Amino acid sequence: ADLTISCGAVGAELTLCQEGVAAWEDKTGHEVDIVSTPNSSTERLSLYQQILSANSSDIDVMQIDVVWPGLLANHLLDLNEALGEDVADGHFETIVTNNTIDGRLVAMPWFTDAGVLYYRKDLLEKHGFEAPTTWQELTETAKTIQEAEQAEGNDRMQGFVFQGRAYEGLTVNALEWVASHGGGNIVEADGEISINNENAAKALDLAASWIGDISPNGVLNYTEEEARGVFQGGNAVFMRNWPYAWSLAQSEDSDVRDKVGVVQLPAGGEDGQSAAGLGGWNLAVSRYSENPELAADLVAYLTGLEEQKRRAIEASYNPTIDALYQDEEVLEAVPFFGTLYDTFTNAVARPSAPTGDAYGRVSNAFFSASHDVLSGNMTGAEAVEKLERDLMRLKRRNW
Amino acid sequence: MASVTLEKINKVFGRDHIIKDVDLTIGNGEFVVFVGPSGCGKSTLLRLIAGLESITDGDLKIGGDVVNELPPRERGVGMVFQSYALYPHMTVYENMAFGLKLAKENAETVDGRVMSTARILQLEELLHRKPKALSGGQRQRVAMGRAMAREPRILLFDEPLSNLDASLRVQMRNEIARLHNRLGSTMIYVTHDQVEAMTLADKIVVLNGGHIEQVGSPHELYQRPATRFVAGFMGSPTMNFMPATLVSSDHLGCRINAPGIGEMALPQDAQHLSKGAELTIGVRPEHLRLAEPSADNRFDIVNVEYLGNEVYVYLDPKEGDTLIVHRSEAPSQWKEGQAVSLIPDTTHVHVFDQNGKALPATQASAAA
Amino acid sequence: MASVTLEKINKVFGRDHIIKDVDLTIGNGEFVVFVGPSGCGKSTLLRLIAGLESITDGDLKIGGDVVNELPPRERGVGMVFQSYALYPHMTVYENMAFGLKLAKENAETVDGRVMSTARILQLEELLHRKPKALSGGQRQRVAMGRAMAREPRILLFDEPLSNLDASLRVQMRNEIARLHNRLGSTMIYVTHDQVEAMTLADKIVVLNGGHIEQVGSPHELYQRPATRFVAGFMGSPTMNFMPATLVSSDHLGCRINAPGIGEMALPQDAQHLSKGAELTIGVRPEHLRLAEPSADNRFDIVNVEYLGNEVYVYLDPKEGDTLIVHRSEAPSQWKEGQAVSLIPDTTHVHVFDQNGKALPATQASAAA
Amino acid sequence: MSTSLKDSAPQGARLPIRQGRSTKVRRQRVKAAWLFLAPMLIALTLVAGWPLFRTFFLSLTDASLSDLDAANIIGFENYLVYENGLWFGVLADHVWWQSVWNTVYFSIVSVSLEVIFGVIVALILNAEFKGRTIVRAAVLIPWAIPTIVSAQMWAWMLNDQFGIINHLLMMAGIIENPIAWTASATYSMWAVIMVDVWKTIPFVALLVLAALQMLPKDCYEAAEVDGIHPVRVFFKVTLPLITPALMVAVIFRLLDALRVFDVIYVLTSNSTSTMSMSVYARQQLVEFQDVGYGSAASTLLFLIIALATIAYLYVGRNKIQLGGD
Amino acid sequence: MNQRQLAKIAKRVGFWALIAVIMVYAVFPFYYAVITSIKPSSDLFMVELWPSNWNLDNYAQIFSQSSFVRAIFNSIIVAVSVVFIALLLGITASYALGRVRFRGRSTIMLVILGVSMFPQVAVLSGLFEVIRALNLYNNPAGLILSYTIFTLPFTVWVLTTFMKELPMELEEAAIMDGATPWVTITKVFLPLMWPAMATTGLLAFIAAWNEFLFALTFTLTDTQRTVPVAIALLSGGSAYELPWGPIMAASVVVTVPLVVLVIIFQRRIVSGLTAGAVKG
Ligand SMILES: Nc1ncnc2c1ncn2[C@@H]1O[C@H](COP(=O)(O)OP(=O)(O)OP(=O)(O)O)[C@@H](O)[C@H]1O
Ligand SMILES: Nc1ncnc2c1ncn2[C@@H]1O[C@H](COP(=O)(O)OP(=O)(O)OP(=O)(O)O)[C@@H](O)[C@H]1O
Ligand SMILES: [Mg+2]
Ligand SMILES: [Mg+2]
Repeated sequence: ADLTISCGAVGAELTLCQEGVAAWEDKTGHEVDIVSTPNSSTERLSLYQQILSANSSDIDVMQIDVVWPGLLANHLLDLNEALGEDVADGHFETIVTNNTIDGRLVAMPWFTDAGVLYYRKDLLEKHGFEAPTTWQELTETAKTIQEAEQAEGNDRMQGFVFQGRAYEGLTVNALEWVASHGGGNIVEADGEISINNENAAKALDLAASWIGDISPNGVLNYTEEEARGVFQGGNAVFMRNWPYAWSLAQSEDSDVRDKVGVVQLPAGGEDGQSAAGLGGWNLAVSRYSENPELAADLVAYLTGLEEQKRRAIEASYNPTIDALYQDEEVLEAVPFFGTLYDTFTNAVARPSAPTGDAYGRVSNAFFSASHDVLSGNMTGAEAVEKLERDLMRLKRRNW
Repeated sequence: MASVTLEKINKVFGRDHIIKDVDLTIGNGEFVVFVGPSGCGKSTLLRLIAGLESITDGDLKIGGDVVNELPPRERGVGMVFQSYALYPHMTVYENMAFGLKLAKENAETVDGRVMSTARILQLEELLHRKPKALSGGQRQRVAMGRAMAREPRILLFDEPLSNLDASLRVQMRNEIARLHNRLGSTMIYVTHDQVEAMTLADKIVVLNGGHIEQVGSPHELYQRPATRFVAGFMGSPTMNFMPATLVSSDHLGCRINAPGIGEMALPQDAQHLSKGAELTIGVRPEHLRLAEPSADNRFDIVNVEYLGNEVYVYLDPKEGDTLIVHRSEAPSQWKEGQAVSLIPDTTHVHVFDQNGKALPATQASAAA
Repeated sequence: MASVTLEKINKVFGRDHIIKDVDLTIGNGEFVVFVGPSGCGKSTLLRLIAGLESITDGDLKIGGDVVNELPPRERGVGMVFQSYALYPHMTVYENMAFGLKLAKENAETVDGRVMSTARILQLEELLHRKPKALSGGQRQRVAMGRAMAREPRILLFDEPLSNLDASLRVQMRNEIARLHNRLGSTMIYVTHDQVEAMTLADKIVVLNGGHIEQVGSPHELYQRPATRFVAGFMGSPTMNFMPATLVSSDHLGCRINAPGIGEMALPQDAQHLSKGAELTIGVRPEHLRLAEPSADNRFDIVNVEYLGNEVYVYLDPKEGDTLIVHRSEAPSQWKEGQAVSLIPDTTHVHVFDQNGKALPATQASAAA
Repeated sequence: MSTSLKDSAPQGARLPIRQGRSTKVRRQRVKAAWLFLAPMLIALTLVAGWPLFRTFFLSLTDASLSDLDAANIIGFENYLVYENGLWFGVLADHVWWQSVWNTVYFSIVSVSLEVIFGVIVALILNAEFKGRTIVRAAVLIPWAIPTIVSAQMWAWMLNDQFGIINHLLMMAGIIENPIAWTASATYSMWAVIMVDVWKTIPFVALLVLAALQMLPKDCYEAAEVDGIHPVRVFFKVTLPLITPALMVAVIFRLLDALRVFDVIYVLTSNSTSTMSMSVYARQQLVEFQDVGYGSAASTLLFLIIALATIAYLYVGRNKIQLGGD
Repeated sequence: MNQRQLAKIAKRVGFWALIAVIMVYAVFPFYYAVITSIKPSSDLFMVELWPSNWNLDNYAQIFSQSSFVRAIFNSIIVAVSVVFIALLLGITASYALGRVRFRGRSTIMLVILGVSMFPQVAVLSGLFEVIRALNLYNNPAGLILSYTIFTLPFTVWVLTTFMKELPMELEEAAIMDGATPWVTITKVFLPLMWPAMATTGLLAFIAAWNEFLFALTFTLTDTQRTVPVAIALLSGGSAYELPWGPIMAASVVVTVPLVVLVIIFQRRIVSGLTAGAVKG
């Protein structure tokens, strides 16, 4: 084959990718192999790195996470060079910035993701609440409903579930809390460490107060699926999760089918604003590809408007092109794309671009500190102070 | 009470019927020796008594209780294995001390017993060696020491002296006899050594192909073997057998014709046999006299074996293929190649019928 | 050529010096028997010859070539292990055929040899059994068969018959002798059985504590033991030793006084010893005559052992603690508790000096 | 008579002991031995030589996964360096020390438990009973399931909300409220240990079983006749005789335990309360891209294991002779 | 007598109870996996010991993927070859290490062990380079080669230990019969080492069968992958969704060959192989 692409490990995603690739093959007459990669993103990353650091051309086009461009930049082709300066025009600004390392566009945005808040419409209605707009409101609502439900004999009812395990997911969750409280972005775009502030501490303290109260202790080891498990089992009032949970919660055999609402994540206090963690995937071309032009062309095609529209309609993948959020066909298929448009465009990116190679450490330090606060080992203030020190140490060799 | 009773004991290995209807009573404190050809089931019988093999059929009683189901541990037996079965990781000392129940015996008793056993067996200098670094005979003595140190009420010995030199063997034999006197325990002993069997046993059991041929005192077995098998088995060199025919018989005895030797008048009762019946006569080497050859009694000496204190003279029988042996004090006048005549001592001739059963003495001569 | 020569062979295990300066020449086709007390190094010596142990010091030659460096495979040696060492996963047949197959003999030869060896050893019915299902004696025979089937030019036997019954032992002994005649191979044989040693050997080597005490023909060793050790070791029951003192000596012989027995005139040459020197006299049981007791020659009979064809009478010596044995044909007139006098046959009395060396006969009597 | 029949205790002048004199026979044997070893050594060198050397080497550089070629040799800075009034390097990282402690704790506890239960299971599998085949196969199942799957399975079963374990415990009335096994610092290490023990008992059991099966039968008969209680027989005969095999099982379990990764990673991810040295090394190598630093951590891990192994072999030198006999 | 019988019965009951406990402990998680694999995905979050609804959809799903079937095939090839190589090299090496005395033996034992002392992640990239250099990337042969890094030390050590236990006399008998070391190994030791061989073989097989990290890194395309990777690559409908049902179904499926293997090979783990070999 002329090219090898690694895209979408997961079922529907893989099918979509295959279709897209097939279309390109028809169009250009080239042949493309599709290899599947592990679902776990760390495993996928290390696999890529393994191959890339061997300067191997085994994979030409790879699907990379929004936090990876910084890490992989050295091995990736500058797409601006290959496809022209304007290739990323029309894509979400945040993502394009995220993917631009040292002035090189190393990956094309493909689809995006952002944290949203799921709630139980039925329960909120029953107990006379509206969907919360601040975390404080969420806390109270959750507590009231949880207690009331438990009193009614629904022992297992929990107020709020999220991703509390010490892993990348917690970085996103905690960043959402901090950012929504105006606590900054951990490390700002210019490389400045900003985490040691009151708001950040407050946000973490608030989250810590949930544990054992409105959230089960086990949430400290939850990832997306455990949280969804609880929520979809009808045992939680609120859940922070990615949009993927929507279609599953709405599936035919779901316990909470048609009882679920989705809103943007709450804001931190009256003067805070909602902040959704940015997720999503991009397509990049390996520098060691034997057919870089061809590969770039494939990337351009797959991330193009046509293809993104198809994906949005067929499988509700969030496009990264502004225009598609006004597209009638798209909105018809996925109504909440319209309502949550702001959420997607304003999603906060994790500080992977400024920290580059060190992002892993930064994220690790951050989720560890957050986890410490959640498990009650530290107060928010202590944690952010220590975190700042740790980050300074990490910054020793400059990001 | 440590009497041992075997009642119609049978043992089958797969398709091989190894022990066949063995009935035997061994009194408390008796010293019984099992003898028999290689593979006749001696070890198997010991292992059945020890409880190491399950009894296929029949009852085994120890002190009156049926113990078929009792594990070896609870039978109160000690055993010297034919294959030694030493604990490879323990020193000689530990091997011997292991069986002494530490809970009951205090350390001093254990030490005392082990040391005295070691002294008896001349193992004192080897106490700290592992079996691997011992010679065959030394291992065998350790195996013996292990069983002896425990002083159980029943002791089973499976060819315990086979790898020892003659003089050590004599000493060990005496030690075993002394131990038997001191402990008064029941002992069952397997050996291939005639001397051991004859000197140690209160009672000898001759086994053949899994069944008992004869039980009796050493004297009895040697003097009055009940079957040709026993006659041939006891005594070394072995008894000479020659074919013969019955000439006549009455209540006082019989006349028998052994081809090549001549007619003999014997005190055996052969009245139930018809004239001309085919018999076998048996004469021990020491009951054969050699003389100058005659025309109809002439045998060739094919081999003369010198044993230091005695000489075996082998003669070529004219019928059959087993050599005839004559035994006499050394030095001997006979040389290989010479011809001689054979003169049996008729008071010591055994007669066997075609089934190998010995003909009994007549009433008259028995009374004499 | 398969002569074997040992030149100052030494073997040290760790700190134990097991074989000490052994010098020995074994001619091609000779049958040599090693005897000696348990643990004296017989097996070790065989293993050195086989190449299973490395020689610490000295040279081993086979057919004139030094083979210290040769692996066992290339020495052309077969060995019957004291511990059998059968291949447990192979049947009796396979055990015996293994070496032949390795020697690339064709299938027919293999089969023929195995079958004929099995016949000789009476193993035919067991050919398809595994060693686990064999009796001790049967295993031993398989071990023998394995070495014999290969018909090597040197055959080493380590107590190959110890677990066989008397009559089988006699047969096997004869078979070994026959094999020796047929193959003409050199055979080295370890045994504890006096009869085997005496009957099979061209030459007997008496080992003691790792060194050679004496080498000679069976007759020589029995009649003219060079040391007290050899005298005591050869012959069963063993020679009687009694203390004595030298009374006088000249070139024709000497006079010796044995307390409790009296003065004796002996043909030994004791001229190099001073009067009053302490000696030991040795008399074999068959060279002792018993008579009515006298005042200064009176011994108590403490035990009479009946062995079928002969009787051992044990006497309490007044000095020393080893019983004196008298041996005679059965039946015996002597009873336990009787007192007797001891009359040695002075033509068969051995005299040893304090170092245990036998005094030689005087020139005069030697010439006689 | 008896005086002359003493065992031939060597007396007299001792020969100068020339042990290990290299005869040709021995040399040939040794040559054969090396010939037999060669394929294995070649295979191992081929496979392991370069990777191990490379790890050593990289630990002395500042290599980063994103650009290995740009590595500079920086000496022992990855291990320990004093800079700007602060200590840097693996040895100055409290997380590293935490992971060392976690690993050691984990290894000692889980290997001990595995050995005890493994031996018990092996003894049972060694007994003759109907259906032994099935039980043998069943017992091996935990080892047979890929770790990545079984660890996830346990994560699932240990889940506080919909895990079967809490469900059963609550049904049995042992606990009131569901326990967050893998989340709480108190339980998570024990959860990890439990899963690891569950998974590796078969390994120990199988090895011990093989050892049990190769024991000489006859000395058991001797023990039985000697009237020795089975428990005593086990401790005095069986245990000493299977010790070599057991020691090997323990060594390899120890090596694996000290390098434990999957179980901890899947069950509790990067949580520092259970982080092991391998997880730490992997985090540095893969997640943090710092190949130099990660290699340093790996090398330290290697050194710690090597020390532990040597100490272990030293302590047990009477039981397991390194090739001695 | 009565008391004795009672004690006997109690012993038997205790014994079987112990077996039951062990069985439950060992098999329960597997049982749970089976349950999970036949549950419809909606019931996944329901805690139950017995599935209220069940179907075989998950099995149908995994078997419909040709890549999964292919992966099983690859795994078999890889594991069998690994076991074969490990045992072959292991048995020869263990003869040298276990039965011949020479200098440097303990050093070699330690060096062999040393190979197993590095964390897998650390050797991963070095090994990756070796594999690429040998041109074995994305090729089961590369896996076979790389698996020797953990199977060989283990096999060599275990076999050496067991080799040492065999009676010296047997080897000597073989030597006297004129056997070369190779013949001694194959004809005399091998048959007696079956329990050890079966055990190490099984353990090596399972280790190779279940290995994940190398398999993931050294293969790329579906046609070359092994089972654990295939399972890990099984995926749900979207990024965060774990396809529990299919994963469990696949795990059950891949465990079955191992169980069969155990049932076959455990026959080889029999006692008393050396009985009757030597006296003393
Ligand atoms: N590996 C060893 N280490 C130390 N000493 C040993 C070793 N092997 C044998 N010995 C000792 O060497 C001496 C000679 O042993 P060997 O086996 O040659 O005796 P043997 O004459 O065959 O005795 P037996 O008639 O009892 O078989 C014995 O005292 C024995 O204890
Ligand atoms: N496990 C077994 N399976 C089948 N046959 C067996 C088994 N064990 C022993 N035998 C056979 O049983 C018979 C008796 O064996 P046993 O060991 O009792 O003989 P033995 O009288 O002690 O002989 P030996 O004097 O040679 O030791 C032998 O023929 C032997 O081959
Ligand atoms: Mg026997
Ligand atoms: Mg010996």
